[in-house]
Amino acid sequence: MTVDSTAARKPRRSSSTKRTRAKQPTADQPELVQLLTPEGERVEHPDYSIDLTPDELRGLYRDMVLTRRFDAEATTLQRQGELGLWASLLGQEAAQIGSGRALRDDDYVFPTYREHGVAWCRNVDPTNLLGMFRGVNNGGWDPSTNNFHLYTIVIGSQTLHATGYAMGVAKDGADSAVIAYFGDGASSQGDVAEAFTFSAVYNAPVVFFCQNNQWAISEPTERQTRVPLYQRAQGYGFPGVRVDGNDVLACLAVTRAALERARSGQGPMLIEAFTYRMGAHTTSDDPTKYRADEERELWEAKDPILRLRAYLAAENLADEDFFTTLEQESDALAKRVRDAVRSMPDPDNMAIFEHIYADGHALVDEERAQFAAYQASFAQEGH
Amino acid sequence: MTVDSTAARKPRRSSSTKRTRAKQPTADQPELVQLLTPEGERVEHPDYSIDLTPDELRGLYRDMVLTRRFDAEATTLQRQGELGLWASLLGQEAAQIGSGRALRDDDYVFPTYREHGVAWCRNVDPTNLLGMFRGVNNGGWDPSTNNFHLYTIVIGSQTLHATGYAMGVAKDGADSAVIAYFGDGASSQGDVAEAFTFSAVYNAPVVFFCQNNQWAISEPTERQTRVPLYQRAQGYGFPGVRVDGNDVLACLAVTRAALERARSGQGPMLIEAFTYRMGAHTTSDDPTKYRADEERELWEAKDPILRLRAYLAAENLADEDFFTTLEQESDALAKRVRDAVRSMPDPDNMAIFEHIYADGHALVDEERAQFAAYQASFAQEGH
Amino acid sequence: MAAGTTVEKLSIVKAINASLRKSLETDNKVLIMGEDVGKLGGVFRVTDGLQKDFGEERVIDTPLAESGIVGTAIGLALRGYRPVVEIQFDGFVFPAYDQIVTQLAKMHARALGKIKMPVVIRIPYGGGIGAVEHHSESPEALFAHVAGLKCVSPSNASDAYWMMQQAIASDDPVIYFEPKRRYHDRSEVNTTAIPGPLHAARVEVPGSDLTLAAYGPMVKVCRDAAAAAAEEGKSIEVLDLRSMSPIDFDGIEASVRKTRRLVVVHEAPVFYGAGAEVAARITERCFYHLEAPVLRVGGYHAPYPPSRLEDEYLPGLDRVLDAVDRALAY
Amino acid sequence: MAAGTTVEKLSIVKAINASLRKSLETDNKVLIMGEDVGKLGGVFRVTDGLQKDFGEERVIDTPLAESGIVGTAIGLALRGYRPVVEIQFDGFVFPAYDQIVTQLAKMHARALGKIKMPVVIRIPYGGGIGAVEHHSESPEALFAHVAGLKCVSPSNASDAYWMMQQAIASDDPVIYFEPKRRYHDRSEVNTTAIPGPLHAARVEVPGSDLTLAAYGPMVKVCRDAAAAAAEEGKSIEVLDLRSMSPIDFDGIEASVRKTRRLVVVHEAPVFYGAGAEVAARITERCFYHLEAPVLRVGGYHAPYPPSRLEDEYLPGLDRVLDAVDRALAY
Ligand SMILES: Cc1ncc(C[n+]2csc(CCOP(=O)(O)OP(=O)(O)O)c2C)c(N)n1
Ligand SMILES: Cc1ncc(C[n+]2csc(CCOP(=O)(O)OP(=O)(O)O)c2C)c(N)n1
Ligand SMILES: [Mg+2]
Ligand SMILES: [Mg+2]
Repeated sequence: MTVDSTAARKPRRSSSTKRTRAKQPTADQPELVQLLTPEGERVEHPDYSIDLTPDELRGLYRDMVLTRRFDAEATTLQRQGELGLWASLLGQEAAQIGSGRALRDDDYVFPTYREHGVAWCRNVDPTNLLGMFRGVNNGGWDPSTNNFHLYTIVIGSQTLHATGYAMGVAKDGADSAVIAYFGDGASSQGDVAEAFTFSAVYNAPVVFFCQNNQWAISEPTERQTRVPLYQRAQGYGFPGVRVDGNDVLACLAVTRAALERARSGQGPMLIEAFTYRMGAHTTSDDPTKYRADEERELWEAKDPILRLRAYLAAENLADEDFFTTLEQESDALAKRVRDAVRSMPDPDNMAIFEHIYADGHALVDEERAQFAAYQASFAQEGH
Repeated sequence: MTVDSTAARKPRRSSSTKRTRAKQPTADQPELVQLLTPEGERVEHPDYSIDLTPDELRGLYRDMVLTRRFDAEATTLQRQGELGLWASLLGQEAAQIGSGRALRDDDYVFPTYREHGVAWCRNVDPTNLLGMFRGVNNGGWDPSTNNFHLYTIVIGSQTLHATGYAMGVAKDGADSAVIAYFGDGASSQGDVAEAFTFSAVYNAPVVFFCQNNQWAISEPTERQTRVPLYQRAQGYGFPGVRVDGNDVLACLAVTRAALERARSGQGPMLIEAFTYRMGAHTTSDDPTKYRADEERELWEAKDPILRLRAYLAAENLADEDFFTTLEQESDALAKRVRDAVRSMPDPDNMAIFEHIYADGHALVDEERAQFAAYQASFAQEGH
Repeated sequence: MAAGTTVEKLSIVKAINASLRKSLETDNKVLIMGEDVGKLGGVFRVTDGLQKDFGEERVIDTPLAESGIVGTAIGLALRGYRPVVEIQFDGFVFPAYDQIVTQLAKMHARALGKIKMPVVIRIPYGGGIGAVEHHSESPEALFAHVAGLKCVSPSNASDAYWMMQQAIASDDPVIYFEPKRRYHDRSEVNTTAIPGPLHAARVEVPGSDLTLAAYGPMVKVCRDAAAAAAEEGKSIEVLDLRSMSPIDFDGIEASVRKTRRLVVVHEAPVFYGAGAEVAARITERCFYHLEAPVLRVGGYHAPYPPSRLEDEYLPGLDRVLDAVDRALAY
Repeated sequence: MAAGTTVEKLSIVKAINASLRKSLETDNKVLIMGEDVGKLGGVFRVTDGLQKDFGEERVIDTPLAESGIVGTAIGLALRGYRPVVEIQFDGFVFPAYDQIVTQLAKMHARALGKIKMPVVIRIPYGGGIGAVEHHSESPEALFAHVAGLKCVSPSNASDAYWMMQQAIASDDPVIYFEPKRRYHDRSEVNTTAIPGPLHAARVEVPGSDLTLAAYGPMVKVCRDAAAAAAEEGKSIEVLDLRSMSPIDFDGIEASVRKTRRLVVVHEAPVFYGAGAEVAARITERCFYHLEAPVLRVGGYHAPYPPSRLEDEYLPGLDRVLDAVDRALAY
């Protein structure tokens, strides 16, 4: 990698000509913060700017590529029967890597079940994410290791946990921030509204990051709202912004600003990352039942990885070497994940009775003992 | 009553001078729709106007006075031990009578536990309201008789019932509207947010009428929101407006407009009636624990009844006769309520087992029979 | 077979679908509501094709909010509709729990009978499908404890069809628990028969030495257990309870007076589960007839485990036979 | 009495208040949260004076949203706090039910033990105070059925004090049911004693002919029943169960092996209630010792009735004695 940082900054266009092109808010397509067009051109935004080194830019690219590769491998592993289910993030890499890379180590993340890219940014070992999808645990990692909470499946619940955690951060006088991920579908849950209320009333340092991927399983976003989701925040007394969720630079810039805002005591903010679920809801889903292929094709033209690649290429920010190395790294990651999953042991039967209570429970002890005796009786019969 | 309708209209001031005075929105006191000042002067509002006959004006006055009298009588009955509890509407007469008188017969009302004034407008016999407070039933009236649903105690729940009912109205192609009452405290409940979402998505003909009486038991509205509540609606895609909740004319005009909007297929609207709970939360409450007397005094100057009385007097819209007759009517109402409550029979013990299921339930039958036998055994012992 | 009868071999999914379709056809007040029930036909395809044929006004994709779904269904019922609500999975009914317990269940009583609440809540429930957390639970006791609700669960396609017809016809709220791991089990459905009462237990397998009582997904396990026991010369009666509220105690009592031994089987945790209620009441009714205590086989007092452990967690053939042996050993 | 012991006669309200105060003093991670817990001190004054002394950061008036209260308490626990949450009345816990059942109860297991959830949920529960709907219910079975939660209920001031200390010290979520109609009953509290285990039953009144098992508000009724029975020469043992999850089955078994008869009493509906669980398990454990079936006295399968009927609905002295007589008649 030889491109120096001066080179990286040079090709950035002056904002005036591009800005018009980048955002033309209309009634159903309101203002979208964008810093990199689908064609890979850098544009400026009056409120959000970003200044990245080539290393950082390549880093973002690498994150997205590796995340996508990991995700694809997980999908494959599901097809091969190694996982029971997989929820792919395909298409949402920019939203997740952009927001994930905006975080500081001491910030805390509350994900849904689809935040594999954010997990990546938090240095959570990707194989950790697979345990629940393989059916060997219901999450299982220690959230405090990487300040990355367990995946939450009950839609919207985690937004309240994030708010409470952020209330605690404020109580501690710490300057960390908290980020809560949720989907367009989740925006309808009462819990999310209550999280908005609590965070506003207590001025909690939490950023609500809504990935509007246009679908909640088979339901388009119009089943959840009749106005753009980012506008929801206003009525609770904090700002909301819509960002191009397929533009990793914009996602990074906007999330950074929101986190900084939270840290400096200005309270919550809502970010709607306008993106697209390129794949099925999960491997159990069949999107042909409810959406047209053309829609997917439209969004393919906005692919988050392609546009950054186009930019890197156009600005000579990455050479062939970089891409080749990354390809190899991807393969290695995929292999590592594959091997790790395949060798992931089934939990011991007795695990049923573990970790139900921290301080024990008489009935659990009784049932554990009965179960052990019952199992032993088979072993004896087997003799 | 001899004042004719021409006379009634004559004294109305031209809007220009008064308007400035009527509303001076500030940061913490945003625009408030007002048509009658605390001093009883008629003012105009650019968006909401109203044109009432003297009869109608006197009618509103009469409604408020009788409601307040009924309410006071109920409080007395509670003190005398005839009721277990009473939730007084003192101070909220204008919000309730104004909105209640905006309704058509075919509209449907979903109240909280405090909507005695709305019940009055719906011709619900006041004594019906007292059953649950006396402890002889949990509501008990037939909502369909007056299109007035049972009082709902679980905060916020009824907003979803109202929304569902309104979805049904729309499905039927009827042009009725539905109104859901709730409090400032209730605005924090997830159910209310979900009602906003459902009503917006299905464009249901429902008006959300929030009586912001400044308090949810001991908690001031700042514990629920950091921006004015009427603004909540915007983020769900429908309009919100704040009205002077102690101005019966403004409440009537705004609610009428909102209902008309709903009827004509334009969907939901939120009205925040800015008012004050002059009394305790309920007879079990002791507001001296948490709020200063001065606050009450400030609001006494904005009394909804006094201001309409001042207007009627200033404009010669009601004579002594009217007030004397009304006083007698009030006394008669109080007496009727008192007598009715005192003679309200306790329910039969067997009522425990009635109306649990419409189609019966074997266990209820069994327990009913056991209970009857058990009771009979005492009767026999008594021999 | 009488003339005009229609017998078809259907899966439980198809039977419920046919039953919903029939109700949509015959009563224009019937509505289907839930997440993804429209174009997708629900994640299990129970409502497949219904929106296409009956339109978006009758088969309604809702916002993702269970309290909202049940709360608006209550409002629609007040307006004269008969909503059939789908909760996508057992573990996602809890956001709606408040509306179900404090409103739906109590509205009829609150109005002294002047309101009726003909709302059906369909919940695909139970485990055995290798799913992730919240997708395999059996929460029926949490509803059966609550007065004002009725809880039923079919174990076969015929019951799936007819019990849905009866649930929709009922003026009371009915929680209709669908044994999701049996969804594709096929059996005969006579759509012109006259069904028995909704809340009556049925003798699934007659026997004389011991009664196995179960409902929903566990009926098949008990049938298999009875067959296995028969090979060892034990005559096991299998009762399909069909209804968890009310419970047909008369039916159970009749069986137990004959067999003198009872084992209750369900997937839900044993602790505070339906088995406790059956055991307590039948022991009271049959104190002098029981030769052994009523035994219970069910889930442990543990969260439903990750799927690789579910076979150990779920009451299977062996655990049922073990309990049978223990009961017979008294 | 040993030197340094502090014995005071306190009402249950004051005992809980003192216990909360002690915890706020000794552990700065302890927080009090709920509706009106601040200046008002809660509608029952249980938190009276605490906000004044510990500030708004430790004693927190929350928005009116129970799911939000429990959900944010979970987040605060994740941050290292130990929230003690007040639900204003039994009937208002249901909006929080999802957070309690799917999140609070399961978080420890989901994290394979790496997360602890030291959250106490205080619920004033039960009837007998002449209140309106939703203010008199006994929903404990709906929590006890759920693994991951512990459920306790004190019947006197000493237990109120110490069980709260232990609940706050516990790293598991504890639902702490406060017998609201006994709030003003006074009894001795030794705030320097070393308490027994949180989940052990206690022999309240020793006896030999029959065991009455109860918890919370019903302990007093059972004590009165034992006294009345004593006058007729019957020796009744009263067990205060104190904990509904876990249940001290060993303690009950020990009593029943001695008395051979058991009646379980609670306000909650009998159907699918705690009495069912106790009856089923004790019958299994003591099958050859029981001279009568375990009888249950409790609420009917009906919504809690309007207050003018509650004396008939609630298990009172007469109904308990009737059950005692029926059990002794076997
Ligand atoms: C409370 C609850 N209800 C239903 C579900 C089933 N479910 C899982 S994902 C999903 C759609 C979520 O959509 P969205 O919030 O947009 O997130 P996305 O899957 O698109 O990332 C549904 C309905 C659930 N997990 N939790
Ligand atoms: C779900 C629920 N939680 C708590 C309560 C107890 N409670 C009754 S009224 C009330 C305050 C309501 O305030 P608001 O909505 O402003 O209405 P207001 O009483 O002022 O008319 C509370 C907390 C309840 N009834 N329901
Ligand atoms: Mg989505
Ligand atoms: Mg209020």
